[in-house]
Amino acid sequence: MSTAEPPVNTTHVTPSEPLIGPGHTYASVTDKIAAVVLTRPLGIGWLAGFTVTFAFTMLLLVAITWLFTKGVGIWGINIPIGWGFAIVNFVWWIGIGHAGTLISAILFLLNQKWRTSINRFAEAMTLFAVACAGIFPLIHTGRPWMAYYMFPYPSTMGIWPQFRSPLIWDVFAVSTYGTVSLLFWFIGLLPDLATLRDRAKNRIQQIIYGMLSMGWRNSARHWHNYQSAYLLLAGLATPLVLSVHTVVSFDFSIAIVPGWHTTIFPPYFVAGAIYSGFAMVLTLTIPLRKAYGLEDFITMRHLDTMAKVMLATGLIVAYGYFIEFFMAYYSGNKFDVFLAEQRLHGPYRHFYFALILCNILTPQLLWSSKVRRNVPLLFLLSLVINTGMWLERFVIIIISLTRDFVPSAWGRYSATFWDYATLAGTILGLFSMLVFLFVRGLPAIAIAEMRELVHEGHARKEPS
Amino acid sequence: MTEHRARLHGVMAEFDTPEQLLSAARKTREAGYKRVDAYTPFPVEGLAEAIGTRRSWVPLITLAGGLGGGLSGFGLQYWVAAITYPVNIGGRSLNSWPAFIPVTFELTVLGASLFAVVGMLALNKLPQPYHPVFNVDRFATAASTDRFFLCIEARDPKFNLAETARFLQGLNAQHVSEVKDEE
Amino acid sequence: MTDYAKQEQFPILNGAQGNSAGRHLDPEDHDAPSPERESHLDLAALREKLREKSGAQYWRTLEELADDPHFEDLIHREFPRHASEWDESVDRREFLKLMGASLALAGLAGCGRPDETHVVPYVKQPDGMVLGRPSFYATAMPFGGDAVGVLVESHEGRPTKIEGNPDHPSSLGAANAFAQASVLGLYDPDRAQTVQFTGEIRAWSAFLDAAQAFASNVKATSGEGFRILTGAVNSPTLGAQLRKLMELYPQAKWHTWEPSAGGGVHEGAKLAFGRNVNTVLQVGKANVILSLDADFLASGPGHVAYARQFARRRKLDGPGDTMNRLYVVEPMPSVTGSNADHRLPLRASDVELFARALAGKLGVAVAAGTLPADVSKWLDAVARDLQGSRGASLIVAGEHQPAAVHALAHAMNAALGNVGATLYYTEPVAANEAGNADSLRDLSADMDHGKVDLLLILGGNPVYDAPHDFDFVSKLKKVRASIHLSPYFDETSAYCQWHVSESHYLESWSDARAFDGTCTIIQPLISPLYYTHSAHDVVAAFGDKPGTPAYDAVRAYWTEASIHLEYAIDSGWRKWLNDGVIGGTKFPPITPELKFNAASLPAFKPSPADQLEFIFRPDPCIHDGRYANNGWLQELPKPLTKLTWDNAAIVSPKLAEKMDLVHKVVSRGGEHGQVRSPLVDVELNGSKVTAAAWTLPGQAENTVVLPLGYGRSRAGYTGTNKGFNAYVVRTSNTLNCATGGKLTPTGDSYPLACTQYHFNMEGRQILAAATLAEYKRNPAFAREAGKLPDKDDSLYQEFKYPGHAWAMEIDLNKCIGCNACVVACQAENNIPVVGKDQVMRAREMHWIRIDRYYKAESPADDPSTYSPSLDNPETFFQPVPCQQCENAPCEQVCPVGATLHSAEGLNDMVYNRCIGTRYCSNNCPYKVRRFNFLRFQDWETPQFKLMRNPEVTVRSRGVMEKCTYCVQRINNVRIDAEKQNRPIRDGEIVTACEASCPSEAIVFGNANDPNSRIAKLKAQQRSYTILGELNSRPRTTYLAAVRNPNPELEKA
Amino acid sequence: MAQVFHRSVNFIARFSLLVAVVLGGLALTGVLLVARSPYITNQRVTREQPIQFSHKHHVGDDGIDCRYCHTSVETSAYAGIPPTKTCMNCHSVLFNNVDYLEPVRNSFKTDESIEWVKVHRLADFVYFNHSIHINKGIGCSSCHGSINQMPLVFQASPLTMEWCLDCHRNPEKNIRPKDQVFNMDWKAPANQEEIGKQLAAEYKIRTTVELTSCSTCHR
Repeated sequence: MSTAEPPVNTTHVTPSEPLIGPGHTYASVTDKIAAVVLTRPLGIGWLAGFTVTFAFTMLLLVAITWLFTKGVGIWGINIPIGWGFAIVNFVWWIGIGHAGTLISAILFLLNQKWRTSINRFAEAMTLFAVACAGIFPLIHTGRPWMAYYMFPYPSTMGIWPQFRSPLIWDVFAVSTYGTVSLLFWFIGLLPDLATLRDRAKNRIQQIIYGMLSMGWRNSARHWHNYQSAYLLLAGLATPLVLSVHTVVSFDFSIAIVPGWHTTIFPPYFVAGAIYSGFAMVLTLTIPLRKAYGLEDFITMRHLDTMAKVMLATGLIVAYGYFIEFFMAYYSGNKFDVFLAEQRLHGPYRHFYFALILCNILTPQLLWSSKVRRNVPLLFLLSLVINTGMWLERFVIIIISLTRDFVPSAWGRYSATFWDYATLAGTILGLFSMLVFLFVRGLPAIAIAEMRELVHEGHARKEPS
Repeated sequence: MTEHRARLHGVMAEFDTPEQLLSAARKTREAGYKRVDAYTPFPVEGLAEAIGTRRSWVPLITLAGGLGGGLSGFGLQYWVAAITYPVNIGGRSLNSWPAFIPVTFELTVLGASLFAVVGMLALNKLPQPYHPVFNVDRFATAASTDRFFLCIEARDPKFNLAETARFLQGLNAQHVSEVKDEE
Repeated sequence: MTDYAKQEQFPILNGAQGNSAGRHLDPEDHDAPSPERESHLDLAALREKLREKSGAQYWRTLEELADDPHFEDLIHREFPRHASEWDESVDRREFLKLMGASLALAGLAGCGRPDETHVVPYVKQPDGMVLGRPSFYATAMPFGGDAVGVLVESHEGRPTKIEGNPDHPSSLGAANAFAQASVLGLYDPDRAQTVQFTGEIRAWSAFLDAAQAFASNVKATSGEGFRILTGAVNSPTLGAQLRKLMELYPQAKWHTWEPSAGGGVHEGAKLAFGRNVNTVLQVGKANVILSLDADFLASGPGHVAYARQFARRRKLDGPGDTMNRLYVVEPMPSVTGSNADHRLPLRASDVELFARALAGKLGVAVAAGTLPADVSKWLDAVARDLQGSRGASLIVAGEHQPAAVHALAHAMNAALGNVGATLYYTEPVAANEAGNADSLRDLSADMDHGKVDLLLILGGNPVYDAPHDFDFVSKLKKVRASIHLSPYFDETSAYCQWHVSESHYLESWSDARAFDGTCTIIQPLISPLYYTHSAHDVVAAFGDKPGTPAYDAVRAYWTEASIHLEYAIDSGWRKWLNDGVIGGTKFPPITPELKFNAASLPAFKPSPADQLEFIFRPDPCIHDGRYANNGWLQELPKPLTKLTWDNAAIVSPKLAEKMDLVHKVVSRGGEHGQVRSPLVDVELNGSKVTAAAWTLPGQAENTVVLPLGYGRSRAGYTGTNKGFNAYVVRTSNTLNCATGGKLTPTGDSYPLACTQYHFNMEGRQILAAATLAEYKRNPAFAREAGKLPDKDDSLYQEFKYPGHAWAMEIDLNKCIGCNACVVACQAENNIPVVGKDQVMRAREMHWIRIDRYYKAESPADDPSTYSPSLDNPETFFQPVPCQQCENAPCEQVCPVGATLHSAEGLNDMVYNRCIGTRYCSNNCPYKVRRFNFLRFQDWETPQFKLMRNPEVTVRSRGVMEKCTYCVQRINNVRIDAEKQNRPIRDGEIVTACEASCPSEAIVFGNANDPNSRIAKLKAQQRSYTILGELNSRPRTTYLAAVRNPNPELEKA
Repeated sequence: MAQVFHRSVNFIARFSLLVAVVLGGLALTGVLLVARSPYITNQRVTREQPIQFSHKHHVGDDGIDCRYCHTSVETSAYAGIPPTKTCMNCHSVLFNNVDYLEPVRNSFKTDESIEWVKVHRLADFVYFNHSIHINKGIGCSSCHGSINQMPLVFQASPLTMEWCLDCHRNPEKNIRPKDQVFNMDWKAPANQEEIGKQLAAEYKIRTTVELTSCSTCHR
């Protein structure tokens, strides 16, 4: 990290509190984290949780099968509301997927030590979120079995994708983002896989982790290339993560639909993405640290800092909402003005008010450090913000489409059972199931980096 | 524990702290040993330089990947839109380059990242599941936890089993052990 | 002669299957079955049946197959029932689809080995037939008191599309929605397919024998107890045949019942002239027109021709031009009323009051009641205007108005010197006098007294539509022998011993007389799909020469009739068939002496204003119920209410507010934009029916309109149990209008499928309208409202269209909103019917929709809150097809380039490339794109395969579709032109909507040709683009609507 | 033993990674090749016909003109499959008693059509029009190959969209003088390029942009 820029905010590197509980050594850190994967028996809690999430994953499969049998008509979409839950969920998931790379890349470049104990976990969450997001662009098409038309390949038709379409940009952005996150995550894992290999008790574990770690042996030469590669990836992932949600926001801002066609979207989508991403990290870490007694590594300070980040990004989002209204009236565009009024008075106003409540009003509680340090309350808040961000996408997509240019073609939207089934199938199903598998299969905290922290002496500080 | 028909890979010393290892590494270099490697459970600042590694090639490889990705990205789009099957899309001009920027950017990042990772692995000669050092039991168990190792390889011109072992002892290492390599 | 018939029959004997009828996106059933393969169809159905059965059942089914005659019937009824409407049920097909989808996902989509398909050539190809080139045959569709002359497009013997016949007076090249939709009627799988005796299949020969047996019985009593019931008979041949029958059985009686025709027309003529005469309007010659509750633009004899004449007088090439002026007095907004320059909502019963008052003003002495102040003010202005243009004015009385109004109208027209100028009289058109219920009353009385031994019902459906006070069913049971001829096995057929399935007019020989007397030979385009027969055959069965084919009957009649004509039959026949009209059959004008006498008028009894007035009107889409099973017409939004699949009790906004009958737009449970309206019990004439209420701006106070034709119990898969049956509360003496009824909300609500429930433009540049004065002041008013952005503002350089530049101009001043284009488009482009449930989910598929806007300040949402401006708002119609934008927003966002521009500026939609992201539709400002959310197309029913237009791809599930400017027509014309190395002539390419438009409101052509009609129209200052500020630069542009109000009334 | 893997695993690991990458690439190219192979395009597949009708004999040996049977090829989208009547014109007198023509006579007697097996099958959403191609100097053999040498007809060209486009982009490669259109043995002369260009101008062949517009073939 010699090459990393000097820290911006000094209160973070000379912390008032330790990033690791007192009295930890290289060994104790390693043991504690590795144990979760290697030795600790499967708890009843884990089994129960896994069973439930597995059931929901099956629900997702059923929903998708039925979808492919009958067509997208089983959803609530219609003309004019051509995009419903599918795209709402897509944007929401992609947004959540931003926290991981952000934490591991940007905070790494900014030399924020506190990222260490949550980055691995956040990256995993990113991958799972992107996996969930990736489903929707495929299944929302009318003929999913033709979706490969969206990839550039020399077909016998001699025709190619249409690169002016934001949907194609999505295809490239999301797949790139998925790939890079995976790579980043994997090389981060390399040393820890080696650790697991060395500590593995039975042969199968040895072979699996042995193969995955590719024979990593902590050589100084390895570390040398490793660090420069890691730094470069961090450098690449940073603009990437910002670009991805920018591109997703283009899906809307490139279109001419009032409420979509606005330049504020890229920044405020990115902010929103980080907002929801951190909320989701909290939603997952809080139970995790409790369940596996990792309070020593994910300390109050981590929660507190994440809460602050949420507060900050939340304010940016609020600014975005304000600007939407401001621009509508400032530009005097009658369609935008009309839409702005629709949000407040239209048939879907309650969604908009709920959105304001979840995304702007409630998070103001985070100003108080008492709230930031009240774990259950923080957990609750993270859920509220996740909901709020989902509503934001709903408001943007649905309300804008219900009443655009020609009044005779105005319509209404409401979701069907299959819409809800798909949503639940990703949240409680696929996503959660992958999380459950992850915490037992791989080290949820970057062991090597923790050892580094111990080395740099973050453990020996006493709470002030 | 070492089988017969085994060739010597080198001699390995074990230390308690990274600081000890670091100074030992420096001394070893000063003593004129060339083929030396150090092992630490986490990156230790200055160690690589101490055992005499030169600057990494990874950045250059990454740059190459990035350029390749970006150029091919824009090239593809331009070729598709303006050359192979030019069509009038909503009155937009054939080479509507502003619309081609996002994909170009994404492919740049993709190319760079892939090259960075693959390059790193290649430079580290990974995958390499088997390596002689693992034959040292203490290494295999503790190198990835809290012990720090220094290994002088037999290929080193200055290498002499007794000599080198003694030299390492002199650097107050915990243990010094031979590293055997199977034929 | 007969060989000519043969030639007509030829295509049917072996239809070509070289090309598939209707093309499918998915590689399913490629070659269309031909009538020649009918048997195959049955076998398929049979196999189907057997597959369902198992074990013992299986064998039983086989036995049935062996001997039981019912089984044949079963086979006939075996055709899939989800015929024209998409249905929910999961069946084998769905399962296969699932497999298909999963396979495809496994990436095997491309690797399926296409199974062998066959080419089945003719054995002897008919002369003059060229495979793959449609041929057109002239014929006519008999309809009510009129017949619409049509040209039928036929692909290898399969009639696929109806066009108007330019040479025919009641078409002039256009065809109304009913004619357009009649193709679907032909291929309707729900049609009765065999002769039946008490529900059992019988051979035609068996019927002939039975008929002769009856005949000999009744002959003994010289026809005593022999009764025939028909609707209005417009076929001279049939008329002659029936008269002959009457001679054969002197004691027999011929009764008439036409449920939706008002008796006032004939009675009124008798009052005025002492005899029944037929009135032919010359709308084009009138400068000032007053309609007394007459919807002469959209219904009634000659309305297509009238609409054209009317529209031609609304043509504005420049500020210098003049327009006619239309006043309408009517209880319920009609198409005509919506096009009026001044419209006065008045209760139906008060229209006579108005007529009497006006007559007084125009110098026809008659006792007049008193009118409200504002009304009489209005009336004075109208009177002055009418007198102002004596001899060039016209007063039209509505079909459903009482005799007095018609008599007064005749008198007033005479007084204004309009007779012979803007209208003339001729001999009656129909062979019989259809109107009031007297004839049916006599019949049912006789039936009741057991005087009827043999009742022959030719067409019609009295059990369903007879006035309920006749209690027709119980009386029909008293008849000894009853025979019913009808296309469907309907309510009436169920109570008759014999049912003869009636041939469609495209299947049989006949003839028909149009509103001005012109006759047309109806020639078959395809041999009957089922075992059906025409009225001619049935009547002949009772005559002295049973079994005479319709062809011979028609020939026989015209052999005599043609004596006075230009051509004798032998020289004329082919010409008549070719032209679609028989030269010289048009009635000459007659000048009946006006015997009008105020005293002879039936005394006017005003209906108390506080009482609710109920009026009965045929439904604008399914008429009196005869089209109930026609999916195209069922799904066709009614011109003003925009309702589909249902009728509703229509009330005025004020009444709705008073009784809380306003419908609500809810969104829940996935039923999008679903409209729920309160149910009301209609208690009237001692009978009761429950109906959904619907608020219609412009409806007269305290009037409730009960549209006829719905609530059928035996209409077929599509039409059964839709809406409510207004006949239930209709009695013989209140055929058109009744009072003293009660309207009570039940508290429940009912879902209605409405396609447009926002009627106000939110001040956007969508439909531009002005008065004539304003237009003269500023001819470019429409353009200035929506300025186009400067072309130089764009980053990108502009695309050039050096060749053709296809474009369309729609004149909102001519469009009357009659819906003909919507159905024409549906027929031409294989557009599926999606059914009520899907329409409620806002998934209707029409490529061209007709938007209806009111000039009314009102909430943006549906008319749920009352505002006085809704009492009589100005109404405008705007047809909206794809705008074919040059800077198409839809194209830029399509990820696969499935929608893009052709070199001639068409916004192409490539179905086989489309993956269905629906992004294009989201980004379409005009929302003209339609998506196949489910598999809407019916690919099983063989009849529909025959019906489809082979020139247009049949879209599969999951693809977007939209108006293509009928690119198939463009291409075919272009290919012909290029083969002759000549440019395409202006007007050579005619889109389906343009062709069917009665008012010539739609013009299509090459905007690059400065001499083309389209270029000239676009040059007009009135021409503007919808939402021009978006810079999408549509090729479809509009000519702003201009109304011509009476300045005198303007000031008020 | 602390060593988890044998040293040979080093090679195996690296090699298998390499193989995985290579195989992936091969599979991809494979799919693209198969899509163009006769297996998918159905080229050169002769199909069993109810009557073993030989174009080689009728066209090659007897020299019957295409249009004698395919009557509507110049006027309609469909070239037209001859009705049985056309066969009987000759075969009522020639070979009027050979067994293998029984199906023809039978069809003529019973008025039951002969069901030929389709050889050239375009997707249903492709609207190919024979007449315009014939009228603009595209010869039969350009697409159908040398029919006059086919005992049983098979599909000579791939009939893929890129194949169609190839000619729509530069028609001059295939345009011939109108009198050569039905000549099965026509070979492009050396100077076809410029001849083609002249003919294209003469026949008023539309521009490439027009010929490659989607709605030219798809509706």
